[in-house]
Amino acid sequence: MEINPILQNVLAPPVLFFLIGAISVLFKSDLEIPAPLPKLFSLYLLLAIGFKGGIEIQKSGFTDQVLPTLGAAILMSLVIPLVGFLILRFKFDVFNSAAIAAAYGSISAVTFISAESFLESQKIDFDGFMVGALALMESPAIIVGLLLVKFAAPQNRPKSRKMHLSAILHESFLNGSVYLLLSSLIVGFLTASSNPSGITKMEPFTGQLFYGAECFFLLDMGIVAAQRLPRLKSAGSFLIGFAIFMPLFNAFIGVLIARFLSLGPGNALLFVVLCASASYLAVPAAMRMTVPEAKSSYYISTTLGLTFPFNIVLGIPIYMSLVNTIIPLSPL
Amino acid sequence: MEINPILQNVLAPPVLFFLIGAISVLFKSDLEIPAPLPKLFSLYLLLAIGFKGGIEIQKSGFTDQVLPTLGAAILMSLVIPLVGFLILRFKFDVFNSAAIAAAYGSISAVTFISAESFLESQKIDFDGFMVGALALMESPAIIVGLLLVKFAAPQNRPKSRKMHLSAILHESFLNGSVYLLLSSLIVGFLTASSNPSGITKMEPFTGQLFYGAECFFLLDMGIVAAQRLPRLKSAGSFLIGFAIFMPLFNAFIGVLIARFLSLGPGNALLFVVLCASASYLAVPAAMRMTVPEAKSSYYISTTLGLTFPFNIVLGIPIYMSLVNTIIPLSPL
Amino acid sequence: MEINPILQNVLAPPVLFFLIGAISVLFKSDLEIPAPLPKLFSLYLLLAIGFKGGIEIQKSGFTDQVLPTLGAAILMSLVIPLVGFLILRFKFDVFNSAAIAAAYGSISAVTFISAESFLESQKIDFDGFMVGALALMESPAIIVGLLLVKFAAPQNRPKSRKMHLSAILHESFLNGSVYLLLSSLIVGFLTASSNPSGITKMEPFTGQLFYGAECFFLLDMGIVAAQRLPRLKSAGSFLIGFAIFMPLFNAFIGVLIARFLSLGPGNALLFVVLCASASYLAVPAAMRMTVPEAKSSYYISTTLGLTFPFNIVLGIPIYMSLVNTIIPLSPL
Amino acid sequence: MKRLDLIFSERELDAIIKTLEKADVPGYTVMKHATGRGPERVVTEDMEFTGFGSNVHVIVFCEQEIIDKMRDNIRDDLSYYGGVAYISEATPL
Amino acid sequence: MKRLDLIFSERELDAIIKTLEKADVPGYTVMKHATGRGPERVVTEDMEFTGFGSNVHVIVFCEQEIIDKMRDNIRDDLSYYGGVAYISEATPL
Amino acid sequence: MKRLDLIFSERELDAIIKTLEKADVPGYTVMKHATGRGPERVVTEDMEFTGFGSNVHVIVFCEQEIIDKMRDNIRDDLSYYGGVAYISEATPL
Ligand SMILES: Nc1ncnc2c1ncn2[C@@H]1O[C@H](COP(=O)(O)O)[C@@H](O)[C@H]1O
Ligand SMILES: Nc1ncnc2c1ncn2[C@@H]1O[C@H](COP(=O)(O)O)[C@@H](O)[C@H]1O
Ligand SMILES: Nc1ncnc2c1ncn2[C@@H]1O[C@H](COP(=O)(O)O)[C@@H](O)[C@H]1O
Ligand code: NA
Ligand code: NA
Ligand code: NA
Repeated sequence: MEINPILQNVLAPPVLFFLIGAISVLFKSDLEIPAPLPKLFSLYLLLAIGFKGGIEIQKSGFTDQVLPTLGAAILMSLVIPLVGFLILRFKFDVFNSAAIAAAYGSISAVTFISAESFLESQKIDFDGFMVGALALMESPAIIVGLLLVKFAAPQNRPKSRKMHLSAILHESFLNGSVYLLLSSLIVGFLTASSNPSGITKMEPFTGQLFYGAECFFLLDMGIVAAQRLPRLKSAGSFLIGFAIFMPLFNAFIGVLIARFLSLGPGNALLFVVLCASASYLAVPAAMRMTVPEAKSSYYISTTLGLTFPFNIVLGIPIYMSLVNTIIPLSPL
Repeated sequence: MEINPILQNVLAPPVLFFLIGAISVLFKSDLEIPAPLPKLFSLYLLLAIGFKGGIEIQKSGFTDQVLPTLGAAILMSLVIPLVGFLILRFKFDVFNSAAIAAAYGSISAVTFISAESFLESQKIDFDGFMVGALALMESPAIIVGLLLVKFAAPQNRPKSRKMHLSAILHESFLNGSVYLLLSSLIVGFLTASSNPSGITKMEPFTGQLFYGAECFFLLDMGIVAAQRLPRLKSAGSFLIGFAIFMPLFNAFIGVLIARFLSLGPGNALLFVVLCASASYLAVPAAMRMTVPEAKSSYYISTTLGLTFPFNIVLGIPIYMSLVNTIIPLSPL
Repeated sequence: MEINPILQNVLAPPVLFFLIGAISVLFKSDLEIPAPLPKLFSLYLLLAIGFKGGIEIQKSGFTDQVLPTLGAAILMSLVIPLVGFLILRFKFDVFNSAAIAAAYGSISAVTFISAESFLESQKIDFDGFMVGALALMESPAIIVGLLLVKFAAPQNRPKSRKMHLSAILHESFLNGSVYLLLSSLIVGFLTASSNPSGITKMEPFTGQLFYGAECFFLLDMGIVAAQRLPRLKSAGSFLIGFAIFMPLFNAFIGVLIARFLSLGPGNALLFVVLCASASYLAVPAAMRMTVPEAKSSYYISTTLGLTFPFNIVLGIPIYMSLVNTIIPLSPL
Repeated sequence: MKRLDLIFSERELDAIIKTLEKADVPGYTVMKHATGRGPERVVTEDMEFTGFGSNVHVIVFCEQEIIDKMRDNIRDDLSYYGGVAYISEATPL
Repeated sequence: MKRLDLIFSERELDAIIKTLEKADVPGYTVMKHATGRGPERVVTEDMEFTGFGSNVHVIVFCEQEIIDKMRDNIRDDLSYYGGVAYISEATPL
Repeated sequence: MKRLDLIFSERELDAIIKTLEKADVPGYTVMKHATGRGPERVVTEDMEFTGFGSNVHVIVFCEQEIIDKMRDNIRDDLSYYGGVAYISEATPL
């Protein structure tokens, strides 16, 4: 147990498969996971995360810690896009700034489950209701991003596409991946309350298979991330810096809040990872629909090509040591 | 255990995922399970149903009840299309009437496994050989439908396409889904008789995974069914009525036969569900090949958009209470 | 245990599903496993074989038998293509001879796992390090094939495509399936050495699911093989004979080497099967890239349409009895 | 040279390919998973899992004479199951 | 007869089909999973799993008048999300 | 404007795209998973899982000069691995 935690994180199958995927691109192997197979694993992971989270929430009930944590999660997903927007406006127009900022306010479910796997390998406890925080942080960031466009954008956008509140809410909550996660959470909750035998029967699919499916998906994510990386060059060093600095900054704020909420180390890490991760599923899809003026290569390449690998490989153990350092400090 | 059985059926994961899929269409979410992923789950379910059924048949052997039940199943799949045809002829031409009637004479494997799941949650026993009934009811209905076209259709169909008996048999038994179900059943049977260790090794795939895969597939079925529903408008109220009335009618006949055969409540429910369900796999594929004159939206939209959801959500618990009411009555 | 071993091999689920697939083509069923689903199972099998092999190698360590066996495996994958090339040159040009010969020097992972399944059903032990032999035999045969083209081919190939050593090595080691197998082996090895809990968590995916996924994939392979068979006619009887004779010849050489190495019957069978099997994944892909002058229908149809089914259905039990006959003979 | 575009039900693919081969086309290309609407039917992707199949789009670059040879057979096939066929001009690169 | 080729983001498919239907096209064909590059954006297959979608290629065989009817609407749709539209000659087989 | 249709092995896609980019095409569209038969080979879907790949169909709308610029390079690529290239007329909508 004395190995360097970064090394230990890297030597877990999910991260190794991620690296294998990335290296295959580096070496120009023709390894490829053709569409729509990645979609299959992505749908599966969202369904399983939601379902298991719903069960956990039903089991643990709404303890003292649940509501403040969920509240803080929502708060962070509202504040991060605002901060990010202000930073990005130094270099980018309203459209691009809002789209990128929204991505960093939202979350990456796969980063979250990588953190869970890390905690399990370190034998550190965490609570199932953190999936609730995950689910609640997807939509607010989208809403903030779209409101920023609505109010800060020049007034000459094509009329036919004026952004109505209803459209904003639609994109935020009915986006395929948000919807699947939220509704699977509800299914898990309902199953746990009224049909416990259903849980046992789902377990091989949503439980036992999960780790392997995560590895397979991360193999693809490694390929995709490495393919994206070169495109970052066109984005310039400002954005590259942002893609590393912003997660670290968000993680730092996150760990302070976790301390304020007296979260245990497991929950604290998950909270920090939610703050630090950036969305490459729900937000890009929503932004492409509603803010076509933003360059998709900016918000996709940063989140997928840089922030995601950074978090998976280095970020999680760094955040863990941040948590271990700051949480036990004498009270503020 | 005192909850309303309809509610309890609805609160099981498969039905909940079905509803989630349907609601996503209602709310215009862009949740989508791209082709050919639904095909993967459909192939998997047929393979697993057949394999497990073959094992069960080998294990239970041909008891007294088996042959009469299988005979009654075949009989129903011959009679239902004839009755359906006579009813449908009031409104539709020979081609459409035959195609729709054949769909209702045949069965839906997913409705069947939903009924099995329902029985398991109610802790009611049933026998593995009922899968044999499932397998045997697919083809005869197709044969009857095609014979109806052959003999009742106006004599001016294009010559090159005259329907030969061989073509009819081909469509009935070598249709992809019929073939896979039947042959997996044989594989299961052979494995159980000569290679029992093979059963154990298949169990995680065909057994443990089954319930979760069923849920995933039903999520897609919910989407598809809800997308189909609006197209039913063009079909008119006669056909809409038929899509609800016919299953109920078939279920009623089915329960009488089940009583006559002295089936236990579990087997009785499965028998009734086979009678009441309608095919959206084998029959539409066969009809499109051989009866292009029939409007596919008629036979697909009714079975998939109305009869299937009706059976899954309301039908099964209704049929259960029908079984519970009628079977215990004093002898006929 | 007194049943004919060929029959017993045929009555195992993987072989039965293979036959079902083949029969579906014979009977012109429209059963079809659409792309990219076969790719999903093919990727999965390579990943799982590699991962489990890596674990086994780490566990068993490098015992006395390991290095000689691996060395003999590499030797065979270098020699077989040379022998094959000499035979094929009687009838074919350099390009076709080299491409076909390379395929027979390389291996078929699915044939290998079928042999493992056969051994398990016969309760015969074998060692995990044989997967190492599998992994090591893929690339050398490709290298030999390409070198044969480089040196034996007429000197008027288009200049722009001259074959450089770097291109040859690239195709041999970075070909998608070779790369995935090798890198999964490394992941398995690393996981076993530094993260044993990762093995337990992967087990449901790479272990329990394996047999069922193998069956599903073999169903597709049956379809593909049977579709290929008729195309062999154009290849002529020389090539058809080669596709049966070459595996038998290689198996015979293989069993002599296995005896020389004093391999136990399980390892011996696996070694023989590696020699006797021919590649339809890595080699065809590499040859198409680098030797477009060769007719792909030659090297694909023979390996996939004839050698593969022959090995799966008849070859494995034949090789087993060869092993049982020759290995126990008094020392050479 | 001409370019022939055929769009029709996947179910008819084997028949059409036979017709093409009989007319000795120099080659053809098939794109599956096409969906669409014609005068008679809507074909959607969700029917694929039912075994119902979707449409295929077949492209043939060939001389006018070859098209003339196979015109009747193709029309026949398309008249039964539906589908469209259009010809346009094309020049080899 | 004319052949109209439209290539644009999958996200706009419903809007374009509405436009086509309003102009009473006799039919249309949709091919999904197209990727490519335009003046503004690269669209690659790996974005599909993100829900981002790829391009669709829509083919319509119809009379010139129908094209005239829907020209403005299609241009509108394409100007917002990007995409291209070209017309060529086609003769029914 | 012209429309250029290229159909060739997926394996050559990167090379062809490089050629297109070098000639400064305004854009292009790629459709994968095409199968077919040419003078040399049959390409079927079942080869996809072997890593063998199938065909791609690339469409480029561009001016004649651009086509002239890249003609030789494309012919070169296609002559080695096979494939076809045809030009036809197209008018922007
Ligand atoms: N005018 C058209 N333009 C483009 N595609 C068409 C047209 N008409 C029919 N199609 C295609 O041909 C298929 C068969 O049409 P149908 O003849 O109605 O069965 C449709 O599903 C469309 O994909
Ligand atoms: N000149 C062109 N030729 C062929 N396809 C094009 C061309 N320009 C754009 N496209 C296609 O249209 C899509 C949208 O382009 P854009 O307008 O840049 O968003 C691209 O992804 C390409 O698939
Ligand atoms: N005359 C043709 N018309 C349409 N597609 C063709 C034609 N010739 C070849 N092709 C396509 O080009 C691919 C490569 O052909 P080949 O040059 O034989 O390797 C084939 O698989 C077909 O998809
Ligand atoms: Na975040
Ligand atoms: Na029925
Ligand atoms: Na070999």
